[in-house]
Amino acid sequence: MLEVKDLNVSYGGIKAVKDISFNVPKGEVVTLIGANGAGKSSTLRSIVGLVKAESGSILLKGEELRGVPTEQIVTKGITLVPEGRRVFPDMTVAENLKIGAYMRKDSLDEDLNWVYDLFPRLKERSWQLAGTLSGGEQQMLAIGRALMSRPEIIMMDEPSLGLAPIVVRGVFDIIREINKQGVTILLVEQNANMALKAANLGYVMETGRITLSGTGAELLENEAVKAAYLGKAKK
Amino acid sequence: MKKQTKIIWNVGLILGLLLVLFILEQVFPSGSMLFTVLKKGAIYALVAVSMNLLNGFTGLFSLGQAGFMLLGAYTYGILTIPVESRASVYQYFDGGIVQFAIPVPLALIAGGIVAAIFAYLIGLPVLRLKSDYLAIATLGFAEIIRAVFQWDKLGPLTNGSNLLRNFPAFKSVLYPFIVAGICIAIIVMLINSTYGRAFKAIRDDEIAAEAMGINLAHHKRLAFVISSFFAGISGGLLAMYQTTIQASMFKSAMTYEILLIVVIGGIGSVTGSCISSFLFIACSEWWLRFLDNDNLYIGSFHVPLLRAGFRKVVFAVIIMCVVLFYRKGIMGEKEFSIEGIANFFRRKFKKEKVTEGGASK
Amino acid sequence: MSTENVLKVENITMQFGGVIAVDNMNLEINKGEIVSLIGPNGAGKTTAFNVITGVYAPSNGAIYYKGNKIVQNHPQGKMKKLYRGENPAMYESHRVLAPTPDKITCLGIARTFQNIRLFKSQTVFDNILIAKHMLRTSNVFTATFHLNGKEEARMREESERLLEIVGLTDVRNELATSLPYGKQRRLEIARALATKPELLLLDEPAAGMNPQETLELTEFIDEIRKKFDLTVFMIEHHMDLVMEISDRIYVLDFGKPIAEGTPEEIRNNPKVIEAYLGGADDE
Amino acid sequence: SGGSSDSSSASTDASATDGNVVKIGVYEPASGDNGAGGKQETLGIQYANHVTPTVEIGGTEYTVQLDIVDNESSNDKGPSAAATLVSDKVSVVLGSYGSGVSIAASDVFKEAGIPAIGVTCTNPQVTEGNTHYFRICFLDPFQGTVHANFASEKFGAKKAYVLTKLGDDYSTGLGYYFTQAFEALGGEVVAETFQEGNSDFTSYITTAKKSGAEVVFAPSSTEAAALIIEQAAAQGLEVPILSTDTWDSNVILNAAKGKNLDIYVTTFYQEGANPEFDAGIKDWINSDSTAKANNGGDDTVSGLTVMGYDAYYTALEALKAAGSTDPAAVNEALWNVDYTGVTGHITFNETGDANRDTAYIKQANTETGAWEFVAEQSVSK
Amino acid sequence: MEWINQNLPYLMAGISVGGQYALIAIGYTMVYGILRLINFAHGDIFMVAGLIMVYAMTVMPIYVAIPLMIILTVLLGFLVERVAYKPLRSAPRMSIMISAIGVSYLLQNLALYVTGGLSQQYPPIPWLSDTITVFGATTKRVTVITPVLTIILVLALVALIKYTKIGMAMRAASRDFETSQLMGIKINSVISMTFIIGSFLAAIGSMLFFTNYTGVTPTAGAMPGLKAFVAAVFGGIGSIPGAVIGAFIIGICENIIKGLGWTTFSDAFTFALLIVVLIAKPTGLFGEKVIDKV
Ligand SMILES: Nc1ncnc2c1ncn2[C@@H]1O[C@H](COP(=O)(O)OP(=O)(O)OP(=O)(O)O)[C@@H](O)[C@H]1O
Ligand SMILES: Nc1ncnc2c1ncn2[C@@H]1O[C@H](COP(=O)(O)OP(=O)(O)OP(=O)(O)O)[C@@H](O)[C@H]1O
Ligand SMILES: [Mg+2]
Ligand SMILES: [Mg+2]
Repeated sequence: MLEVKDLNVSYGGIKAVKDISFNVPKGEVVTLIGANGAGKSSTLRSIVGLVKAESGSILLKGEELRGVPTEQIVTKGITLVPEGRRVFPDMTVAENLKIGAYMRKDSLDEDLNWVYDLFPRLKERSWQLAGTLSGGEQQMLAIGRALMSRPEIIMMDEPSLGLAPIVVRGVFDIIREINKQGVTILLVEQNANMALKAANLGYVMETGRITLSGTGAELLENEAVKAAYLGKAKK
Repeated sequence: MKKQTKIIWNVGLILGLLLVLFILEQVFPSGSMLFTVLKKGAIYALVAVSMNLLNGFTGLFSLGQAGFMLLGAYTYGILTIPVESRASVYQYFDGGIVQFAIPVPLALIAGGIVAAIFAYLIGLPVLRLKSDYLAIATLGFAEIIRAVFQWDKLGPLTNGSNLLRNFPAFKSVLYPFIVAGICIAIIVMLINSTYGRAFKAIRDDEIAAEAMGINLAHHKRLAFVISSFFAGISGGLLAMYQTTIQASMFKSAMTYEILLIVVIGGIGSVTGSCISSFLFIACSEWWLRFLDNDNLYIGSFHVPLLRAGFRKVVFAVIIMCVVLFYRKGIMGEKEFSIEGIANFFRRKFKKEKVTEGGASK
Repeated sequence: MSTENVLKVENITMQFGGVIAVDNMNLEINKGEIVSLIGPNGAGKTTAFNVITGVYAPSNGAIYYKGNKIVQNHPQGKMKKLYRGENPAMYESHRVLAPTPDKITCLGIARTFQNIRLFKSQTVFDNILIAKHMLRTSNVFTATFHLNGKEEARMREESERLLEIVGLTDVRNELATSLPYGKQRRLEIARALATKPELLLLDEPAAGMNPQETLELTEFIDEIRKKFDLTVFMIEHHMDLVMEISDRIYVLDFGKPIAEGTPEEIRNNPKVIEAYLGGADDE
Repeated sequence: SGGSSDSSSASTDASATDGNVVKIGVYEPASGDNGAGGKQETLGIQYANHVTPTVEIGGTEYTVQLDIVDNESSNDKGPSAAATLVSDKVSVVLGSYGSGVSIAASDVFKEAGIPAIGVTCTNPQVTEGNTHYFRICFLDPFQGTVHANFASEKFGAKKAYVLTKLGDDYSTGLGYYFTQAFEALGGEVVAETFQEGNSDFTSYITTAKKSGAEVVFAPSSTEAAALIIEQAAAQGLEVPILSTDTWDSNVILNAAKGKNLDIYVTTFYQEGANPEFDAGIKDWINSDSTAKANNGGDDTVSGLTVMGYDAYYTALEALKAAGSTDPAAVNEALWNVDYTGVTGHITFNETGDANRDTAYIKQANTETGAWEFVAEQSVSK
Repeated sequence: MEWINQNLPYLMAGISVGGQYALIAIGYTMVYGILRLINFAHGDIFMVAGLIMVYAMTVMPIYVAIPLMIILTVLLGFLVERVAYKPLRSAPRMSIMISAIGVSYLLQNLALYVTGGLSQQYPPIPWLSDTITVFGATTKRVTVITPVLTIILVLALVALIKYTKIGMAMRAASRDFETSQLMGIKINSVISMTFIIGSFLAAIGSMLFFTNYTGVTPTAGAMPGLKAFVAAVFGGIGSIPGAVIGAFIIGICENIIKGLGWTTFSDAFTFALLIVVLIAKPTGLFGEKVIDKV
């Protein structure tokens, strides 16, 4: 579905992503874990063209995405839930959802209902300004907004960021639910434990490189991963 | 050791420059445009550096420079017009109320001090504002000062909206160079002192600077007052250069001009500001003037399009090009220095021994 | 008001509009201790730091440093109507004390930031040197005309020494932002140390560090604490670091302290497990 | 950009290279608030140069070359423009329209030892206290007094509204002298000022109406004049508007055409006084599109243009008398110039001012869009 | 009654000028809202609109000239953005602002070159230029029309921004470029649209303005531009209602000050008012607080 080959990203002199390759098979949940600053967000952002990849290729269903402007990439069936939610604070929940379907010309009602079904909370709050939502609700809105474009593949950058553990669990439930409905998911998480449990496939990133990969279960058992990301080395 | 050689080099360079000026003055006729440009360039260099101290080194976006120059210019003018000329200058105000004159250097310093006092008072309320809001507030203050100085009721002091004139002017091109040079040197020394470092810290990150124990309000005010002091002095010099002054000269357009010079020279580069002010003045007042002449012939070819005003169009286009193609200005944040040049050539030589010169920006 | 407290936070409430970020917080830190503040994201930890360091004036409450009241406020102005925290009347009759952050730093409380805030355009060395500005005795004239040669030399020498201690001498002329993440963190701590603090506040110092670096950081903090005779107050999510180094831990949730105790007590506190450490999922 | 010190002296005609050349500097505004007036003055100079392109100095035939610079109506740009003339080594300077810029450049010329002949800069300060600035026009104290007398004699006015431009020596000076004279006649003055760049004269006209003034005296540039006229008409101002030599321009005629206003101006010259000259210059203007544009698009001859014309010949007289192109000699010679031009007899008194004591008052005919002669006024000094 | 008759013109002029400032101020505030750029050239675009009208009316009938003027002005606004601002989108803020000052210089000097520095008489526009009498005060019809037209246009604009898709995109883009792009919004089109709307309003504003104050000079845009900008800051730059209210307040105050005879200080007063407002509310009347999250 999505195939990344030898991707490089740098900011000025700083190399954030170095020669990474991975792929995301259709219908799966794939996770990318790694420390702060490892280059996970940079990877996702370069896939949707928010930062320019220096070299390498990004293929979506065989089609090259590198060099295509962001607003066109997102019409091809891939979307990103950005780090830190980034909802439009002075728009209502409903408007935020509508803007998620900005580039679509067909009727929105069906999708709106789909999102409202997934997140009944949003339906209750459809007239509230997004800026006044709680963190967890904002995260739901951000995911819902991304779903409005009817993506085949959705990338989420740290959806659990800034959320209470209970809300985090809720978010992961939703991720599984969306996936069940046929959406492919690429998940970037700090919360490696939960991410790996939810994922079919996992990659570990360290200072710009992918150092490990395997199924979620394999990685969960990997000693290095345990030591570095699961905080279990000492126990 | 190394520091000492650097100082010697710089002092040598400055003395050399003054010597060249001195010789130039002996060689060229005094009416030459060269001197007009050099004089005005030196004055603008000073005010540009003082603005750079604020905008470039302290990160305070202020647009009040013209106002402080006005204060300096008026203070200078009011204090130096010879007593015997006052009756004719203040013709509508019975000779004005100031009936003494003080020596030129004192008056220049007084101009700086008056500007600094005003800056202190203005700074109390407005320095709390951020970025664009600070800019527009300082611009506003400059406009208010201008209006106040045009006020009839202050006429006995300011001559209302009329010209002040007959005060001492430059005799030699060396004068503005020496005064501006000393002032710029002081600013550079300030920038290199611990206070200068604090200013730069504020520019880079106010919150972190404050967490490092740097009192924001105090340091911002300090930068503002010092910058205005030198703007005031340059205002006095401008008065000397122009031989007449009037509040209506010090419009916001003047501030924009200075800002252009600062940005074109490179925000945060003192030498950039100096170089660009000479280039700017030379371009706007001298080199391009031939474009205004509608019968310019090259050989027997009548150059088309030329007529009054074309010079300014070309000038504006040049500015646009510089802004679009040199985003960080001519010098960026770097400084022009002997070392820099030496390094530049050393690198050049190492890399490609054949190509030489011509590439200096 | 015992004098052995280096820091005492009393009934601090911080309310932004309708959001109560810190809710009636009380805590004490004794000399020489390393105390950690943990809690879920958005619990108000950074806000608490900001109140202590003068970035925000609290909506209500008081703070004491070495027995002296340094911060005090009560709901006033618009906040008077809006205030929903506790003890609204408690400090009403008291004097408002709201020093700016630089005053607090001058008292001897230094801090680092959650999102690294180095002086971007300055070299590593200059970043430290800037922090020495606070300790100057020269005024703007003497400094400009370089009449403070001795002091300047001392500032430089001290900065140099500090760089050596934190192991950044080899990169002293690099731009601060060009350093790798871990070293930037270290530099930020060194810069805070340059102000010669007695109390050091660290906001997530290990964020962005891998386990190895975290380990090094643990040692580093311990080392500087001893060398500079510091008291450390730290926000951190890395439990390894927290549990290893802390003498005591406070846990904050929704702005309220929900637990306080030794690492061992905290590790086994069911409330903390539920709100922060994570329950069954984790094991 | 190429060019060096000699690029500005490259501002020459093709003919400049052959034979002897004497340069006359023209220091006039071509832009800014006084651009229109400056251009009309320059026009007269250019026409004179067209009619008489050569002069015999000390027995040699010299080609006269005009070196025209734009002082941008601005006191701070002016000195640089003047410095250009100095570095071009002109023998004498003509100009400028606008007293402020003339005063501002005065020292530049003085230092270079170059004499200047003001054309229509009427403020006393231009020539006061120096020996290098001359002028061929009358002065503001005179002109202001003429208006004060006219207002009180013709309209029996007891109250006048005076509108001047802030920071404009010309305008401020006239306002001052008018007020002095008018108050001496027992009148009362309501004075207001407007700022440079102001385009909204609504409230001024409102105040003028409200004040109950019986005349409005508004010495100002033509730029402001058009706006004042427009607003006065829009608000139905009924009292007459008096103004000065700057308003003697077709800009005013065009603005006033078809409006119900009473406009009087003082000027140096009344069209028709010298039919031969009129015909010549109109011919020239009509044959040269640039000239026509600079004259505001038609061939009405402004007093300013005629003064420019006379100034040129005054300069030639001085050159001839000096017998040399040396500025110092020209300066010396100027004191004794005696020349009868289109606008009358020109000699200079001890301050360098022309001995003139006559002004013409004209009224704008708003139906035909032409000036109509009203009176010839002089005051006893 | 007598008093009202005498002072009504000041108020009317104030409201009318306020309306004209408002139309210009919106251009400033919209561009600022989206690009954080003080578009110094906006006042000059307003001036160029005036000049285009002057020249257009000499060769064509009014019903062609007005649409043509509007189209050319809009085109100019569009081009300025594309040529002078778009290449600098990732450059430091200061350079893009300097670019704006450069454009302003260029437009003024081009106008100077083309007009030869002479003030151009704005052609009378039938009906608008007619003199009418309101409560005994004589004035041009445009004085009365301006505020009405301004309010209609502003309401239309607010509706556009609030209820249309492009309006939604503009609101989104003014908040967050990146996320907007993720939604499939073409940032460049949105920015162009902003300039187009701003220039359109400036074109209308110029027609109203110059019908009243008929001299078009190269610097004719500078002062109204500055005032409108002050109005935008006054109302809280970025806020459209703020800009409109700010513009009316400034227009009215300025004329009242003149009416009181303090003409020397009419401009200074505007700035003094601005500074007082900024000191009380550092981001203007309706501006949002910017919070430095530590
Ligand atoms: N806009 C930028 N400019 C310069 N450097 C950047 C920029 N964005 C990211 N970086 C650098 O690139 C590197 C990788 O950053 P990235 O945000 O991709 O990491 P991450 O793995 O997503 O971390 P986190 O867990 O914090 O989200 C870091 O060193 C970061 O400092
Ligand atoms: N200046 C502010 N204005 C409004 N709300 C604020 C402000 N600063 C913080 N908050 C709010 O206060 C709450 C606490 O934030 P704080 O940054 O203290 O959390 P934290 O405990 O440090 O979380 P983290 O672990 O993510 O750093 C949050 O809801 C935040 O949105
Ligand atoms: Mg990330
Ligand atoms: Mg925090």
